[in-house]
Amino acid sequence: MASFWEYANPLKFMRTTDWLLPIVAVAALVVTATGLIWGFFFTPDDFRQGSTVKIVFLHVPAAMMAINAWVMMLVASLVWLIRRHHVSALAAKAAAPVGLVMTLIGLITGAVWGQPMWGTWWAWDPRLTSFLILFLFYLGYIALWSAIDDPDTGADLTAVLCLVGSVFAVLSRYAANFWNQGLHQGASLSVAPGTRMDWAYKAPLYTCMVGFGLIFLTLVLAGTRTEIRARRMKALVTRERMA
Amino acid sequence: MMPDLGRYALEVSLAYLVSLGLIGVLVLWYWVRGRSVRRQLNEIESRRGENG
Amino acid sequence: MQENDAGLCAAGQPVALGVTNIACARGGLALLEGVSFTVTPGAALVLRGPNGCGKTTLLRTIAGLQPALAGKIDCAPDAIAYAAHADGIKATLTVAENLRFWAAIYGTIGIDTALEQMNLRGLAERAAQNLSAGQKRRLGLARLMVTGRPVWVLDEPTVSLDTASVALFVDVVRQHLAGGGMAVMATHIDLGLPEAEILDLSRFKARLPEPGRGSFDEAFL
Amino acid sequence: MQENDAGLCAAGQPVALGVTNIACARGGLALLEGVSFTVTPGAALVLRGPNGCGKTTLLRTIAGLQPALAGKIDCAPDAIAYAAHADGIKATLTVAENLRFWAAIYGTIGIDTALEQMNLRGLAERAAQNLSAGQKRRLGLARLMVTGRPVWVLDEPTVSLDTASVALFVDVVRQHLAGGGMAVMATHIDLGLPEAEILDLSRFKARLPEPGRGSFDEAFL
Amino acid sequence: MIALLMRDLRLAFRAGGGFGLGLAFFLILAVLVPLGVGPEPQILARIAPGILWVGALLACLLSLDRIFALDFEDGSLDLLATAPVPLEAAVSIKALAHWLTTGLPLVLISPVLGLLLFLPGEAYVWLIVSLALGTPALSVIGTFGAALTVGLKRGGLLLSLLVLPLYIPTLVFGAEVVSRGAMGLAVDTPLALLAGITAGAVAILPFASAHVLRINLR
Amino acid sequence: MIALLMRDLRLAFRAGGGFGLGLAFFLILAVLVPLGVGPEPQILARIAPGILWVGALLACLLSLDRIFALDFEDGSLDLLATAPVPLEAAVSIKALAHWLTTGLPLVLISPVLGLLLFLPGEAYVWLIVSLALGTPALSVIGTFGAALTVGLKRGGLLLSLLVLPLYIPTLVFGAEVVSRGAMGLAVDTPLALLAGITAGAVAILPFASAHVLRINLR
Ligand code: HEM
Ligand SMILES: Nc1ncnc2c1ncn2[C@@H]1O[C@H](COP(=O)(O)OP(=O)(O)OP(=O)(O)O)[C@@H](O)[C@H]1O
Ligand SMILES: Nc1ncnc2c1ncn2[C@@H]1O[C@H](COP(=O)(O)OP(=O)(O)OP(=O)(O)O)[C@@H](O)[C@H]1O
Ligand SMILES: [Mg+2]
Ligand SMILES: [Mg+2]
Repeated sequence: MASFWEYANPLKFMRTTDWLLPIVAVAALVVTATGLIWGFFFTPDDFRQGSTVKIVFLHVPAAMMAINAWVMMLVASLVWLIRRHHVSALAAKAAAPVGLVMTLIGLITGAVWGQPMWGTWWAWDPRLTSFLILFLFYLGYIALWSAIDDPDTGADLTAVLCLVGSVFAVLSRYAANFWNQGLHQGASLSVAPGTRMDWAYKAPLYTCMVGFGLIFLTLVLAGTRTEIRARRMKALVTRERMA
Repeated sequence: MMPDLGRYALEVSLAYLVSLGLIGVLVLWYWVRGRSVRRQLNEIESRRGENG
Repeated sequence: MQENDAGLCAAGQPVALGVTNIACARGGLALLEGVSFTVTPGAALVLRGPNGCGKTTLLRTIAGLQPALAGKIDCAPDAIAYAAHADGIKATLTVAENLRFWAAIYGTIGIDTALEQMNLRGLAERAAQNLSAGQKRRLGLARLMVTGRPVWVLDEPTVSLDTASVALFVDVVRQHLAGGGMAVMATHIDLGLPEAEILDLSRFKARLPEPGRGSFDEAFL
Repeated sequence: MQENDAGLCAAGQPVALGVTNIACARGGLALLEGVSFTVTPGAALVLRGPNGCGKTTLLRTIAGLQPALAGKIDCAPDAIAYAAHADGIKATLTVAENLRFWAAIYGTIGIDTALEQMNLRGLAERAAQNLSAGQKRRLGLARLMVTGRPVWVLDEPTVSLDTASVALFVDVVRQHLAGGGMAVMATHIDLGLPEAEILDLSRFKARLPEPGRGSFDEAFL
Repeated sequence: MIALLMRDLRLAFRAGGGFGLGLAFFLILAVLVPLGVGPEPQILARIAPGILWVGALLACLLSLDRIFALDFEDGSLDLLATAPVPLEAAVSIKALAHWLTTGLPLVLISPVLGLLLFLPGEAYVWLIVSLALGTPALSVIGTFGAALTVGLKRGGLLLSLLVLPLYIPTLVFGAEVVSRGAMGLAVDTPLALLAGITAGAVAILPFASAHVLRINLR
Repeated sequence: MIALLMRDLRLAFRAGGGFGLGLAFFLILAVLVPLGVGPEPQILARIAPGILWVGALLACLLSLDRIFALDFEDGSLDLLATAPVPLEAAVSIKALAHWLTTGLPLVLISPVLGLLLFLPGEAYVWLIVSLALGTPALSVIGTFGAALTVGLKRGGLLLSLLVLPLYIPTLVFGAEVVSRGAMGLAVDTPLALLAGITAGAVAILPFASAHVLRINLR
């Protein structure tokens, strides 16, 4: 069994993703479509929330992926800082915009959901607040990447920012908790097994979560491939100039 | 076919439209950028091929 | 504070500066490769080469500000005093304050010799922002003398200096060499320092590296 | 937009630059006085003088950036193209973009000759921040060629240039002169432009003004 | 002239040029205030018009030093002053470029931030209108301040100090428009005054700016 | 080391060095907010702790780009990096100098501004204590941000974008201490957390700052 680190070689990564990417992409499309169609068309309205419950199929997977994307970036940054595998730095770079959009979807669907449920578009609830802060972290991370010319310098700096930022993001979460317990649903409606949510909702919700995960994977793989190509292009242009 | 969304029709459809729209834009952006980078790279590589 | 090392080094047994087979890059582009030279105490080396050939890059590498792509540099990093295109002068401080700051950082004491020798005595209490281009440069060079370090690494030290000031500078370098110091200088003009060895960098222009020769972007080719 | 004036001026009848009995000051301190000279179309003047004697100040006065204490300057202000110690280059724009901007401002069109003649063609698409010191300077000089103005007022134009680039620059100046242009340059090095007249500014050092001779602080004396 | 505008816009859009960062600052301020003040909607709604205007003003303020300082440092300003462009026009163009890269985006994003601060529904249109009318004045006044401080090393904070008092009338009328709008009152008087300030500033200040700029270059 | 501290302080005190301008900004903000929000004392008293903390934070923020940018531009930073001072120590000293010239004056002037905003009497002592405990963290975190953006042309606003999210926990706990103090509640938990953040930041961040600074100089 080849070492996992082999995929840190751009060539090997490209070769593997050559066949892997289409499969993942199709899977993402199929699973997400199934989940969303199932959720939107074939679930009953909730007795309290009415049809708004259908928003859960977008909101929860997006919110989860937003957090998971940051965790993935954190891991990739650590790998870059410790083992200096270029692919992991580029993967972190490719993941950031996806995380940003997922955060945005979480925020927007939450806001749209909040209007009928809580009577307000927004509340400074701890979970919502920390989500907004996460959004700012994504913005800063992307802005830093785009402000730096040299790719290795950019990778180093953003990796450190990601590390330090993670610590402060967690701190912010605790800080926001300080005010009140908030309006937001706690784990009571949790999708973890053994809780109240009906399987009629859980099944499509799980499907959507898998689907969003696959979308994330697809985009990260595709983005990383693009970044590798861009990096290679830069190297070639530089080389041409030398000749 | 369209399910009856009751009085929250606007909210629910808005949520779905905006989210799918955002994902669509993201995918499109990755796609377009990927394509243009790939094209540029191919150009350079073929140029390099000609030169030897 | 580490002034002792630097002090010792300057007073006692400065090691020679040896550069072996070094390659250096800027912006991901290898500029020079295979550069080797040794500078022994009392000797000076002048680097020459057309604009953009990589003199600044090489000097920064030697000063330890950027990593070399390949090769090795034999010199305690705290033996080197570096002077760049930019002078590191604070516009709102006076000439004397500027110098005194660097003297304190390097743990040396007197700034008088430096002021004297670079002909800055009359300007000592002038704020640096009110100096002319050449006077600023003289201040930048005076800084070297308060570092107390044996190896001077200088990037175009004589820019904007008039003939008299260039002569002044050459005297200072001679004196530094006579005290067992060393100097590596990049310059385009003739300094009037015939004893210095000259190294033309255009010979070392980096070629396209064969695969496997570790440039930054190696992994992507 | 006034491009027409400049255009006319460059193409048609450039007046000579006449400086009569000028005195100039910096920081409230008179530096030079009684400076007079005339530069006729086709002629160049090289200003010399030790560091801090006031070359930069004089050139800024001629370019109209600061008022003269006394004396007068005969030259349409829109006949002059000025190049200072600083180059006015935007680090994030490419070489071509930088030049094209100045060409548009001066209402001229082609940047190609300028690129060609200052040997910048290969660097045209490079961001200016990635140029070496000498390459930046070449770009700064290329800017002069897109101004289309007859009188070039240059402050140490050859700083950081290598010998080849200095020769390139001298060629460009010669060509400008041959086309009826004029040039006033401050420099410390020998340009290899023997036909240029040389004016040593150290002769014109300002004495302490007698009362009544209008320096800034006159009112307080 | 158009070349100058295009250059400034291009510089702003290039990496590190700072476009969108004024926006980000505005956004962040709208997040910070509730974090500091606490989450109660009725309080936030009450202070929202004022805070949004103060935020827009600060976001403008922070980007002022870009207007001339960079050009001064690299010598472009000297060269521009000797170029065949009237300095008054160059100054106006720079103010315009500043507004396009800072003021305009603020106007466009302000409704979203109104949401975060629970701005009452009736006030949104007045928020947009007042910002659209007022931010040009902020840019022009700020350009004047930037011209005043251009020679000074890192005059950034001094600049803030000089400019903030000049911003006060704009702020007061602007915030007044929005809070009256929020309460459903008539807004025409403050709106007219706001428009007057902007028109006056745009008509007169470029001359003053060009004048102090010439003095600073000398 | 002491030489570096003295130099930074001296630079700050010299003309144009920016000492006192952070202070002035803080003052002006405290004036602007009532102008924007309106003069009702009970509202102002309610939002005073938050606004004062946000103001202190912004005043700190605005002076951050001085920490390294000037030294970078004139080449001093290169020279310092090759000097016999560990970069970690140099970074800490710079953070200290920043605090002495910005944070400390803010702490001292804050009671006056509390007055302007009708801060309740019981809260003054907590305002001072929380600012004294919290502003060092602001300086250290800000130094990290400044080190991250040092190579970038006018990274000022990018710096704000990067640093503000990092400031949030400090802000929340700091403002919480003051508003609890104002309401006469126990403040020990947020105070302890604030102290913890400061201690952690001071202990760890200088290493991160020195690391990114080295990368930026390379
Ligand atoms: C802008 C507003 C909102 C934001 C930013 C937001 C954010 C989040 C986040 C971050 C999660 C956590 C996902 C995870 O733990 O993996 C979540 C979960 C959830 N949200 Fe929201 N939310 C918002 C509004 C709402 C509203 C209005 C509702 C419904 C009334 C809602 C219902 C839920 C539910 C049911 C979950 C799953 C909870 C669980 O099982 O842990 N959210 N949301
Ligand atoms: N980011 C970059 N990408 C590509 N090339 C770069 C980059 N930065 C610098 N260069 C090039 O690398 C070389 C840098 O050379 P360096 O500054 O070391 O030259 P130098 O020998 O000091 O020249 P000068 O005599 O003009 O000072 C130049 O040719 C420059 O154009
Ligand atoms: N504010 C000031 N107060 C007093 N003297 C000043 C002030 N500003 C500049 N000076 C002096 O005025 C002179 C300025 O000269 P200028 O810059 O014109 O010299 P220069 O001939 O261009 O010199 P270089 O060859 O070094 O560029 C210098 O001697 C400088 O010390
Ligand atoms: Mg160089
Ligand atoms: Mg000069």
